[in-house]
Amino acid sequence: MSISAKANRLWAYANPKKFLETTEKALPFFWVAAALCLVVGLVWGFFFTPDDYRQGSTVKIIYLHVPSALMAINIWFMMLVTSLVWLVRRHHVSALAARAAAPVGVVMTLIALATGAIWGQPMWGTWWAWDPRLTSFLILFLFYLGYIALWEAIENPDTAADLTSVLCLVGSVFAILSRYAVNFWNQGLHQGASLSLDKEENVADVFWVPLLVCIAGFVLLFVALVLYRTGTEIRARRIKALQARERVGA
Amino acid sequence: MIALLMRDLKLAFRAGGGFGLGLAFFLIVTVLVPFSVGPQSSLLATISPGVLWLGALLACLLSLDRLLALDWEDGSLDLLATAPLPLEAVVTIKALAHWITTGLPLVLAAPVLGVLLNLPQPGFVWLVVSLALGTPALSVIGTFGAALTVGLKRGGLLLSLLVLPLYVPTLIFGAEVARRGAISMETNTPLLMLAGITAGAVALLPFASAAVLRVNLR
Amino acid sequence: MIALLMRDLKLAFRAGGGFGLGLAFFLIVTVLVPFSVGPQSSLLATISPGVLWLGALLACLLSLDRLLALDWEDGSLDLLATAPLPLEAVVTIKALAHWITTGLPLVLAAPVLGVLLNLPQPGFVWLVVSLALGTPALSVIGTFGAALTVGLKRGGLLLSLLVLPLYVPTLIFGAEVARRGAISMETNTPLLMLAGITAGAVALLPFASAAVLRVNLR
Amino acid sequence: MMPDLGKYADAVLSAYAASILLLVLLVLVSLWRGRRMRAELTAVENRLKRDG
Amino acid sequence: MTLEVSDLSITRGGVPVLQGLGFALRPGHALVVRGPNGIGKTTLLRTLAGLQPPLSGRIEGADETIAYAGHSDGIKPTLTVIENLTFWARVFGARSIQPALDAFDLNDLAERHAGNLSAGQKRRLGLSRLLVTGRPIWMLDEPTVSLDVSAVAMFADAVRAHLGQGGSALIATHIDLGLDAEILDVGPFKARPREIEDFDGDFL
Amino acid sequence: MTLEVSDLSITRGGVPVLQGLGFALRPGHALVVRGPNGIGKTTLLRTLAGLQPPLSGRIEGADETIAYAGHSDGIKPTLTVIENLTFWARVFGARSIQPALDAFDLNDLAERHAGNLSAGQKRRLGLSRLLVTGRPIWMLDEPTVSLDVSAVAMFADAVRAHLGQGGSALIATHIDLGLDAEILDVGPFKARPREIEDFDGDFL
Ligand code: HEM
Ligand SMILES: Nc1ncnc2c1ncn2[C@@H]1O[C@H](COP(=O)(O)OP(=O)(O)OP(=O)(O)O)[C@@H](O)[C@H]1O
Ligand SMILES: Nc1ncnc2c1ncn2[C@@H]1O[C@H](COP(=O)(O)OP(=O)(O)OP(=O)(O)O)[C@@H](O)[C@H]1O
Ligand SMILES: [Mg+2]
Ligand SMILES: [Mg+2]
Repeated sequence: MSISAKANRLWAYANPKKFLETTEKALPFFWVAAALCLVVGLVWGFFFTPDDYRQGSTVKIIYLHVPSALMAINIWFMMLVTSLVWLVRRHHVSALAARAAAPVGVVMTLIALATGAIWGQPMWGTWWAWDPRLTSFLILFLFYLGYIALWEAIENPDTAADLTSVLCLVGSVFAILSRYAVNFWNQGLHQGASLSLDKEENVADVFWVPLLVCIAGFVLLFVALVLYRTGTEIRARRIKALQARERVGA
Repeated sequence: MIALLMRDLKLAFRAGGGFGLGLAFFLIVTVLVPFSVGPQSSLLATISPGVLWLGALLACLLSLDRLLALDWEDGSLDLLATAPLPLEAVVTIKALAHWITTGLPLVLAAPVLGVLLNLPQPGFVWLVVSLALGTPALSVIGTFGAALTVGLKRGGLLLSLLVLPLYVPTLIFGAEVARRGAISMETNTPLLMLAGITAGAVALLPFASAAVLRVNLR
Repeated sequence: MIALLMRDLKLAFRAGGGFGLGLAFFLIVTVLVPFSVGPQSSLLATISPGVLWLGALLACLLSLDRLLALDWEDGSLDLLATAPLPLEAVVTIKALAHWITTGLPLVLAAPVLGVLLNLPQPGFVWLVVSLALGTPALSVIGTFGAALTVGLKRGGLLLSLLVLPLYVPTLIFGAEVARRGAISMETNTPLLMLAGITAGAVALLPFASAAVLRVNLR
Repeated sequence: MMPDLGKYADAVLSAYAASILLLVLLVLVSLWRGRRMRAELTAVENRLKRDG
Repeated sequence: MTLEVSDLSITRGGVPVLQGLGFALRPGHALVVRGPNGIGKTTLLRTLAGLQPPLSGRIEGADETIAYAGHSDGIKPTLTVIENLTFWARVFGARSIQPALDAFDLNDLAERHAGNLSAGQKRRLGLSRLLVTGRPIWMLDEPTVSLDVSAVAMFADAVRAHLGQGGSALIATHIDLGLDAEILDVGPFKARPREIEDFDGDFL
Repeated sequence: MTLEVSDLSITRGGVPVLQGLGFALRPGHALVVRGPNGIGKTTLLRTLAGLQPPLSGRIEGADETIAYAGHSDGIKPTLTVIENLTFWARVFGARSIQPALDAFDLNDLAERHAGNLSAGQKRRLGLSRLLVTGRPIWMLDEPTVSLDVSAVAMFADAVRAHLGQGGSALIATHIDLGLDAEILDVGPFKARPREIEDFDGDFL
């Protein structure tokens, strides 16, 4: 099969009905896989890994902190892509998927921020420091909030999809700019030399493998949530359309 | 296009002065700062470049919601959209009018307020330079935000929520220039970045604003 | 009267949330402060009580212009003035609704934002207490300002200009309580003054607001 | 078989508690809203089909 | 409740617009105010409703008896039709909004957000508010703007019903409502400017 | 410049309101759009003026030829009547505003701030803007709201003069303008909802 034909088959899922039917079948698998990975990864990390010689038991926070931080960024990426798809090809499912993903992104950002803050208290002696990475996460959080608020504020769904998509695009550019600005502004504490976990080869396998499982768990959970929530958004959208029609018919 | 600019300026002067009021807000925020953080002059000198930048930004922000909303409410925007002016030109001119009535007065007033906040001597030039370079970006970005929220009933606060994160890079580099200038440090890098942001925003954002406005007029 | 309160609260929730957005503005101002004055945590700790008070005040201020203007524009205010409710009750309820949707959330959110600005440990309680005592005054004074400017086309900035000087005493005593609290000093005197201002404002200003509103409706 | 978390027990436990709480809340809210929309959609569809 | 007006002079923006106006509006009667654009009909109605003080003259029987409906309807776009009406009903202490919904055929629109109504639908909602005020004197400024023929008929029916219950109505309009009402042409009462020399205490 | 519309379907708030609409508006002709409140007249006019895209169908001859006047007049209250008109004249490249002032008898009001005009005076100002656009097709949404009898006659004269110069006009209104125009009743074009089962990509 040629690539374009494959792509065309993919677009077929942009039909809401087809999307609902397919996800209905796929969802149980994702739920189970996500739960499995999360439970295995977290239990393994929490109960069966040694303490770090420098950070003591706080190192266990990494199993929540890193996956959620990764997801927080990547969910915004996914929203950027689906927003572009909506703007170019005008598939409703794509716009609705972006809408469905945003709250998941907020929660991930919150988890990263909360676990980071809790981790910061013993390690740096403060809940919060204006470190570049922390700061750029806070800004990301604001972008998420603005994006969701805009969706909620606009009544006409197509208008809302258009406007939020443009916001997502422009926002992405400015988010990257902020990242550089913040780096320039303050060099920061996060992962100073003492935390050699930064480099992959320095991470002991005992930490690394359960971390990978946790990351997989978070990814799977995200996929399950987004598919499910997109279905919900599709239904909500259709309810709105039907109700509008009902009224005009009246 | 010139007709539109002149009209907007005239309206700003008539309506109790878009001119005077942005300025007044800037003044008042600056004056309130000593009341809230206390009057020690060394502390004020340290924070003054930052506070002045923040004040200017908030003054800009506060005048954004009347940028397009008035024209929307009385139907002028509908009529402008059907007139022989491209919407890109309309939003650019609106941003320009906003800068002339808000940004420019702020730039000119900043040195005076610097005195009130004990801004160190070498900081004055840099404060003015950074504001002059940065405020056009604030106006253009603000116009984008105003275009996004124009259809909404009193989008005022939503507008702030959307625009403020977009202001972050401009603020960081702008305040950094002023701060470094005040303690006689090198300012080239942030100045260049600031100029880059402004140039980019002015060149590209009007297209986004026009697109968004078109959607909102539907 | 309860009908009016419920309607105003409902409207605040519907219109993209008067609730969330005042809060969001507070959050954003707080976040922008380090960007403008720099990230040193000792500096931030010194200015944080004042900055938080100022941020709360500005968040209140920003939501004032929709307090009466919307009702004015769509004619509701004319109709309310001819309804069997005294205008004094109308403005009091408007102020109350404003406090519930803006002041109260600010009080609750302040401690969280205190963390961001390195507020010293003992300061948290005093910050919350001073805000809880002071924000009702801000709402009542703001309602007076809104009543003064309600007829004007986009009186937004003029409103700020009129209201900010009126906010000065509240700000001074409120920030003083928070500042002294943060460095574990005695706070009785400013606290009493703050309480006095709030009590006086709540008791007397509604009459002024109603009188002014009546003139504006003519 | 609780592992010994040493002096950091508070930090680690609260991090786990907060995160898991947030995740569970997210899932529950999603499911709850999903159910509601599903029910509402069938209701609206049935109503429309009945009324023609 | 009779509304009695005698020797009324009114100003708008500091300029006298009408003077020497007098009339009585008795229960069961409607009075249609006519006059060219800009003569001062809106100003007259606002004065009678108590929204602005008259320059001179007497107005009697206007206390808490008037339901005023001006150019704008006081409708909140984010509330539904029912919520809008219920609010006014509670302010005026009315029991039920059903008669108002029925009179202006709003039942089908009841759950709609008012912001999504067409111009005429909004106007119908604005007029239905009159029914929940329970006030005897209706004071209407160009009530039929944007209404189609059948809606104008609904409105006329509502006014007739109101008159039948002993109410009265003062209506400023340029078009014919098909009501059986006296006409008050305010054209002849146009204020004559005072002598220029007469530069007295109140700058009029 | 003939405006040709064929098989047009339009939506409002994501709901189809009219479908299968077709007509031609030739130079020198006026077309009066009629239909009950809420049928979609305003939506139709906005679509033709290019303010919103149609759902389907063709619109020809609408590029930069239409002068649109909606429910609101786009008047700035703090500018004078002349300043308001001059602004639009410059935007549309017209030479003089005097004909527009004359046609709607605005000379006496020329120096007044538009915010101080009465409802009907404001409307006259809004309509006079049409004359400075120099566009051949006028698209008017309830133009005579708040106008008194003589102002309605002024308006009718202005339209007739415009038609006489080879212009054309599409007017949505509920009242009789005394114009010699064809009537386009949009009632029969009310959109029929699609099949419920037809749950396709665009949620309509
Ligand atoms: C609110 C505070 C914090 C935020 C928002 C935050 C954010 C982040 C982000 C965005 C990553 C990036 C993940 C990646 O790129 O791989 C990360 C990784 C990490 N963080 Fe934090 N962090 C915070 C606090 C902390 C604290 C206090 C510590 C420990 C002292 C810490 C330790 C780490 C470690 C060890 C990694 C993994 C590095 C890697 O494998 O790349 N973080 N954090
Ligand atoms: N603020 C103001 N300052 C000065 N003159 C004003 C002001 N507002 C209105 N006017 C003038 O007062 C007069 C009366 O206005 P009013 O609105 O009462 O007229 P109206 O009879 O209701 O007219 P219409 O039929 O057009 O609605 C008009 O000539 C108007 O131009
Ligand atoms: N935002 C919206 N969402 C849903 N429906 C809407 C929206 N705006 C308008 N409508 C509906 O669309 C329909 C068409 O409205 P439109 O304003 O075009 O009617 P109209 O023919 O101009 O009526 P009128 O004579 O009352 O002015 C109406 O039934 C209206 O209720
Ligand atoms: Mg009038
Ligand atoms: Mg209409």
